[in-house]
Amino acid sequence: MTEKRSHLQTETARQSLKASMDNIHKHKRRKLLKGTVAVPVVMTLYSGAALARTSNITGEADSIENAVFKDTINGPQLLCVFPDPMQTQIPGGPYDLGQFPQATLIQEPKIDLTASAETVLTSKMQQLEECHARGGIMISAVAYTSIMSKTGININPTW
Amino acid sequence: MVVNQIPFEEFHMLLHRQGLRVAIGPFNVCIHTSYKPLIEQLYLLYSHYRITQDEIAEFHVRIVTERSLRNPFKRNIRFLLDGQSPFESFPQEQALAVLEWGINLAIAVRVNHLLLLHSAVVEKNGHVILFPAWPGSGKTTLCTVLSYQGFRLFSDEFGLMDTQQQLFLPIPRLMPLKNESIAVIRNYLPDIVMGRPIPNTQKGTVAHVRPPEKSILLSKHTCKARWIIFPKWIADTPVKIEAISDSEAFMMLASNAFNYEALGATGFCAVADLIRSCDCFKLVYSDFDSVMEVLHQLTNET
Amino acid sequence: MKLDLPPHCQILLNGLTNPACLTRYCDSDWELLIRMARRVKLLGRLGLLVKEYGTWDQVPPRVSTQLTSGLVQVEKLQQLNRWELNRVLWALNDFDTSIIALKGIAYSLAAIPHASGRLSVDLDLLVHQSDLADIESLLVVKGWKHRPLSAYDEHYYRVWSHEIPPLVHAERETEVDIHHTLIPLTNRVKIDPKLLFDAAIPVKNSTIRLLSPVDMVIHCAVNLFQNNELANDLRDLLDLHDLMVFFSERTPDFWTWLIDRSNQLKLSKTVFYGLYFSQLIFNTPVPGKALVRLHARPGRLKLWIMHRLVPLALFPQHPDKPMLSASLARLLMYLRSHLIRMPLYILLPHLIYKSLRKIRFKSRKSRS
Amino acid sequence: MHWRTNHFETLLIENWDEEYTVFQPDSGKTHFLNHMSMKMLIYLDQKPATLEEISAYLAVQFQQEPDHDFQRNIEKVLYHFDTLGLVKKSFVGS
Repeated sequence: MTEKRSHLQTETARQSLKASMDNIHKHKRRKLLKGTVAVPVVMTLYSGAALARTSNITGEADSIENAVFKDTINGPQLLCVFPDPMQTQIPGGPYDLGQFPQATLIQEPKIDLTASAETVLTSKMQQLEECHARGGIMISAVAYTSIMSKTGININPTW
Repeated sequence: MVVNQIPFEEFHMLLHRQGLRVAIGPFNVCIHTSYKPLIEQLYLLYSHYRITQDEIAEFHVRIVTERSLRNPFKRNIRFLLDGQSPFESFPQEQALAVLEWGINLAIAVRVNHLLLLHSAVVEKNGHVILFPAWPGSGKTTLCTVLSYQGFRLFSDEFGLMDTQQQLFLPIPRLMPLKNESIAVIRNYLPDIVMGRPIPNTQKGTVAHVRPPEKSILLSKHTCKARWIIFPKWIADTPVKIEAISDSEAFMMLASNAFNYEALGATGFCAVADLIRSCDCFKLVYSDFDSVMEVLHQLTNET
Repeated sequence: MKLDLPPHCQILLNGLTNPACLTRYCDSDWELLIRMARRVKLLGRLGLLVKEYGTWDQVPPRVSTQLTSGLVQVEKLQQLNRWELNRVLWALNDFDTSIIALKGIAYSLAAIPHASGRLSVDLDLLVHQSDLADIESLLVVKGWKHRPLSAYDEHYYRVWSHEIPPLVHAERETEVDIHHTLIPLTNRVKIDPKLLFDAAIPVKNSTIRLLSPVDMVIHCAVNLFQNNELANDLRDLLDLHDLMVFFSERTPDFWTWLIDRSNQLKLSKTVFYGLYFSQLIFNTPVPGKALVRLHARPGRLKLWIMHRLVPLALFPQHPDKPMLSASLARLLMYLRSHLIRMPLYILLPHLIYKSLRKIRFKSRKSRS
Repeated sequence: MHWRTNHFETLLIENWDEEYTVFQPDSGKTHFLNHMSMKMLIYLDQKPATLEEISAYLAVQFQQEPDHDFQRNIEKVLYHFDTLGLVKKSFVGS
């Protein structure tokens, strides 16, 4: 990394942090669920060895940054979850994923982490489009831990 | 007495005969092995640990060599916990990785007198920051950098919390870097001591970083938590830190724990207390300099 | 005949039967005691004993943290067991049947002393064979699933076993083992479950039932000396001791009833072993004339052999220095348990299948 | 048919600005509830209620149309609560 770029990043960092800090004090209490007061939601937490299952109601992640990507040998792949086709959906979520939600990893286009941030973001958005085209949604990590073993794709414990 | 205060021959004898007992955070681990390449690696990487031959050890582990079932000319190694083998055998080059992995497993499945969060933990200005595990967080890499740049290492893996006193206990262990992060850290921190890279493990190539001596020396100094940060490494993105809601932080923290459910109401109340006493953030980053900047500002602000 | 135990076993036995002696334990005794108690699922029990005896504060800190961990684990597993039973009864609420709770959960419901320190992993239930299919399908509809089984295992359970393949609810982790009798069908010895249901006792404020005290004791002995392989089963012998001490103190004619029932069910030899080893190892106050009244007892040579082998199998091996004699005892007990469980024409293919599968599993693992 | 809570008094409830984390000692589970599902439990704890009663109450509280879809969502959550052991069916008064 060149010194100039490093300096620039630090500047950005400062501004970003300042913005974040202001944000924190203004919006300290945001919510886990956004725009879903119109339905009752219950999610059950599974942790430890049993790691996650249950909860069938979830919303699409609010941004691509919060979506779950699995690291594979072919680079990160978006976890694309399919809501239960038998359920009627409320536009904008939350979605009922039904009793046995299905999920898949989106493989194309490949995400090259050594490419520029913009390229990576573009590839991620393309994976998301592909997921939407197949009728799926991206979900946040919280929702993920809560449906995990029903999808048959598990996070490897990191040890 | 610390490992590097005894000669290699004595260290070798301890591991080979009665078992070497070392204090790793609040636990004593008794290690037996006669496998020379592992002994050499441990002499280097465990050099700052205190030897506790006369104390009770909570964990008794062994690395033994055996003939491979499929190839009788090849030797494998096996990890034993109290004489029991929790996993299959591995190629002998992986001995260190298997030993470290085995000790983590033993801690994760046996310890219930503390809340065990799955989190990297470092201390600054008398308070700890938790970096809970999170897919793609790169917590070990980040933790390695922080612990050699002015933060005190508690752990890259375990947030050990005494739920009654709401205190975190340091447990500085070797930090296993994976794949690309090995070269990244070599470049960023050229002076640190790292074990030989071990290729073809279940997690790809792994190399173990020796924890800073000072962190081990101070491993009896417990602290309260002040910040909980869910990190995520995304290539080439500018650093961004963002507050998250308490309910979200609660759910993410509790689901990133080894024994949250085993502790029942105690775990629930401990996590609630923790969320109430901490500021909770999401952090997106790509380079260490700017993360460091952000964290210094955060920890000095209040 | 006297009990002759190696020193490490004596450390465990003294710790479990005489908490007073723990105050004299040195660090290395404690360390060994903890490791062995954990091995035979008695760490929580040990923790409970130390608490009850009031010497918790005198225990070395590195020991009390481990005892606490053991107690937390036991408490969690018992809570999971209670909840699983609650949910099973909820799922079967509209179905008119009678269900008997067995083993760990039954000991808690019967308020047997020290039951709260018992490590119980699975939920064991006994149902009428005629209701089995309905119960199984009702549970499957409400979210319980069978673990994936090979065709052989499925066949083994369905045709020869005394229980159906285990069920686990999709959102929980406790295994539910549903039995329709107490002894595998391949066994020469049979039990008529109707006799057990007729004598069963209701539990206050619940639809669940318990075996009568003597049947509970007999089941415990049957499980240990007919169904299990005895290796590291010291906890189960301690269960038997606890049950007999508790019931004999509360029921004056307990021993007479126990012997009569054992004779009636044609299980007197199995019960003999239960009484004999519980008395030998834990000093259970079994009246001398009780043993004599059992219709079937092992011959002198057989008893001498069992006397040598059973304790070696029940107690854990020294974690650092396993003894060859104990390994041999375990192997013999393993073969014995299979020989009494099934005739040779089933047993031989069964053991061959199991060892082949083990080898295949190992080589598959080492390849991946 | 009426619904009522099951051991509501044993629950440990943390309120995070109208989102809730709830510990249920019977099951050992931790649940996340939003404002509306918590209101459901509180309402059912005061007295057993039918699906129609609870739907009508929630529709008013949250300014929703008490139409068929709304009621169906409430019903789904009631059945989900039932499997979790948070509520149970009650035949009082019916």
